[in-house]
Amino acid sequence: MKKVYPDPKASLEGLLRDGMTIMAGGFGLCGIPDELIAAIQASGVKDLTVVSNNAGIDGVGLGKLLETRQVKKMISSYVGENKEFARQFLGGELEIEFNPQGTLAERIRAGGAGIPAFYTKTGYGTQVAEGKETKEFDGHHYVMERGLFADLAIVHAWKGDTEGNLVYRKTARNFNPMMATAAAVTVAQVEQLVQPGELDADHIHTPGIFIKRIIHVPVREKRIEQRTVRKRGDAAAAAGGGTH
Amino acid sequence: MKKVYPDPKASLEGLLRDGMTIMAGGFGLCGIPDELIAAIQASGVKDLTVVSNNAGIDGVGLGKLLETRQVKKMISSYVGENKEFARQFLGGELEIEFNPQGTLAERIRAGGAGIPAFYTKTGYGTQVAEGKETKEFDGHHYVMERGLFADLAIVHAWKGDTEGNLVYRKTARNFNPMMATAAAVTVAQVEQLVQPGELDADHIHTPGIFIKRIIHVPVREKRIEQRTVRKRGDAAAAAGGGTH
Amino acid sequence: MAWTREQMAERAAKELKDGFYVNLGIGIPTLVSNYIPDGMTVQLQSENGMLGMGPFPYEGEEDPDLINAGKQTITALPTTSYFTSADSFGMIRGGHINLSILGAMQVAENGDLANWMIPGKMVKGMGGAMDLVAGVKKVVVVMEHVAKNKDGSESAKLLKSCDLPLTGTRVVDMVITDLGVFTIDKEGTGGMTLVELADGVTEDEIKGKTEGAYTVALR
Amino acid sequence: MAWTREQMAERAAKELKDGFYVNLGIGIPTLVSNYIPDGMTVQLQSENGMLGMGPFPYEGEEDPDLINAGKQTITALPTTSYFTSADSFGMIRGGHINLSILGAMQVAENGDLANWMIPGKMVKGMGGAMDLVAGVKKVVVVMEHVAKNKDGSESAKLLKSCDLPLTGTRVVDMVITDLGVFTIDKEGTGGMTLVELADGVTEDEIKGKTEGAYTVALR
Repeated sequence: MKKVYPDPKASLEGLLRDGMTIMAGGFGLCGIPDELIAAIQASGVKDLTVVSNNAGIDGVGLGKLLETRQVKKMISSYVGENKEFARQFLGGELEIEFNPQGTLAERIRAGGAGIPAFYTKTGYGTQVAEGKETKEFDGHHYVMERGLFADLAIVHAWKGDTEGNLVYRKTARNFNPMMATAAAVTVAQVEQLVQPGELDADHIHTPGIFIKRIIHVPVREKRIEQRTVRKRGDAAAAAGGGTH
Repeated sequence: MKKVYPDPKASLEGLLRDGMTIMAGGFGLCGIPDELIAAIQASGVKDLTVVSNNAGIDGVGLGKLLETRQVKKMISSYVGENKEFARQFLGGELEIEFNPQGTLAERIRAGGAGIPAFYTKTGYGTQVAEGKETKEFDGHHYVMERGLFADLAIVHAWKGDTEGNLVYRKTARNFNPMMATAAAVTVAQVEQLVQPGELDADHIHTPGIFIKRIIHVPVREKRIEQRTVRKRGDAAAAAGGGTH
Repeated sequence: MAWTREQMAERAAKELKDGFYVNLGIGIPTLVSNYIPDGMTVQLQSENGMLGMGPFPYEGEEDPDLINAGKQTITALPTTSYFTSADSFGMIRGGHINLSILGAMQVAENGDLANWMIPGKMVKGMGGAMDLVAGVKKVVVVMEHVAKNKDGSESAKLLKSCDLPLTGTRVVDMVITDLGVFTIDKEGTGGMTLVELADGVTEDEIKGKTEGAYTVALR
Repeated sequence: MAWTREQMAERAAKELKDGFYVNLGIGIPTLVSNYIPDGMTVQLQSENGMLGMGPFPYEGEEDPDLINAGKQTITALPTTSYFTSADSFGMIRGGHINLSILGAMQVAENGDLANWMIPGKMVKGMGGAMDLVAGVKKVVVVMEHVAKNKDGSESAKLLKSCDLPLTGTRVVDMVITDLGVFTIDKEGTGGMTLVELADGVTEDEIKGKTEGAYTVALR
């Protein structure tokens, strides 16, 4: 079983069809499988439902698929950074299902772990709970959320071996490991492709069982969405927060 | 906030009371917090409900607490290796709630992750589902299982830093990481206690937020339950399987 | 006279305790990290998968793989750990984070919170806000006491009930505005209580700018 | 004449395919790993948190931190990864394991399986068996065709319906006994089919030792 493919296009061969559901890892532009997204764009496949925390920025990440109008529906938690997205959404060309970020992450994990539904406090009593079953446990109210499972997941990792074992780097991990488990086929792009045995078995984030195809992507400049810095000599400098 | 305590007894000070629920990590004798169990035994606390995949063997691991009859009830998936357990159980002195191993693991994870209940196919149509709600999703039947949360969790890790970040070794990981998240207070015993920064941040299995107290336990001979070996020169040798 | 953004952040910092794990929202809440008292250890969680957030990087040392939930470049600390988004929200929903400090559009006297959408405007999404307010043990809102409308008029933000879509029901424990501090008995029947006035602010000024009912128990 | 334990394991090994991820139960199923064809890559999962199980260690090289689900000392391979019990059963329940081979006390013609308890005897627990049969894509049972009772009589194990407490309902795809091989249409209405006879075994012998209904379609 050879899992290694020569390039993004080859790694998606036979996997794409109109109307399918695709999960794409990443948070903002951090840890996104940009080369695989580009190959999906080039394929021309359309009417996609895309599950991803964000929708990229104009021309970068999932912004690419929005430009070419290949996306019919997004399932996301925050899509604030994309003008083309706003234009299509306000024009009624694009459907969006907002999920609270933790609910989205858990729905994906559940889908990959054979759990069809779970209960969460998140969103109880809000628009998010409309039309969903609710249930009381020990005096508290919860919303039932369903597991998510896709036809295809595309993920980005720092290192991978030819068996498909993956290791992610810093906050580029984010949604990638859950998505890798929650699709009929998962394709991974890795910055460093190594041989089995080169990764420490105690520190593999995604076991190879979840990865059907893997490609090595050349190192390129990674995009930064919000470049925040401090000057040398600054004593106090706030650590940034956020809820996107 | 000092998390490091000098010894097992000190690390449990003020945490033990009769009738409480304790989660204890480990699979068989692999990765069990044996020193913390010994300290619980010495404390004399009784009527415990203990959540643990197994019940140790006679005089080792949870077998210690069974010898002294400190356990009222076990929540486990397999308890086959303990004569004292069998004696007390058959004599009606000990209550046992059997959970399928995956259901047990997921109930603990759910408890730690704020999920009061989830659905699983496991056990549908069997004794395990009796008295539990069931539900159909997409034509398949599932059983609703509840999250588990304990008063105290005791875990064993390979390395830990003074912030409480933990790294486990090989199959000694097992139930320890979920249990660390699923109790009001978690106490960890580690074979190597290091300073913050000595563990690779990408490879911490349990973030320090989950660990309230930590102790360094001296290296000692770890017990092996089933010593299986092959002779040098053996060409074929079966890898063992099992469903315990 | 009223508190500045910095003073509101400084006031919010008084809710920190040694050993706390804290999640800070965008805006004024972010500034709170500047007011952590010396000798107090507080670990900042970033819901995109990091515990132990450090300050912004020095110029030229930005790492695209190391960002916070506001997508800003940040740094790590010796205590830092990284994890998945699922584990991150397990931590949040499971009640392991001691304190969440975040902004709001509206807060109701029963603790209801609205801070994610305005009907008719482009909706960007709730991000992790709904999970944070549902899961974190103590939720502190930091916001201006009133909203300034385009026509120059002012609208109350501390209301009897929110008219904007909710982020969570009965989730807010404390509201810190530029005019003062309120506590909310979100799980009981104690309602909202004015407990502090900002420098030079009178009870009357607050009364005129607050729609929600509250009792006064200055301390 | 009938198949030996080794022949049953060898027959079960024919269900392996290149690239499969497989979970093997205790007993005869464990022996299947001796019959993986050369050039075929099969990764063995151990539900206590390991993928890529190697053979038993050489004497003196046992590692107490490295055991399989039968609590036996084993070794790792270059492809090995370790994970938590929750992740391990996520893998199992989520349908990512291609094949589970395990033993049984009884199998019914509709695919029901009983292999974890006998009322009145000491119950040790189901371990991971219920999760495996519920979650793994293909479930193959390897067992003796009949049970030998203490009084020397024999009891059928392939039944109309199991009388022992179930491990799972409609979960078994194939049964390999010392006498032959049956397939079961567990999700449809096709019932049980006898598809192979062990060396020297006749249809009549199987007929006499099988209580469950089956059609014959030898191949």
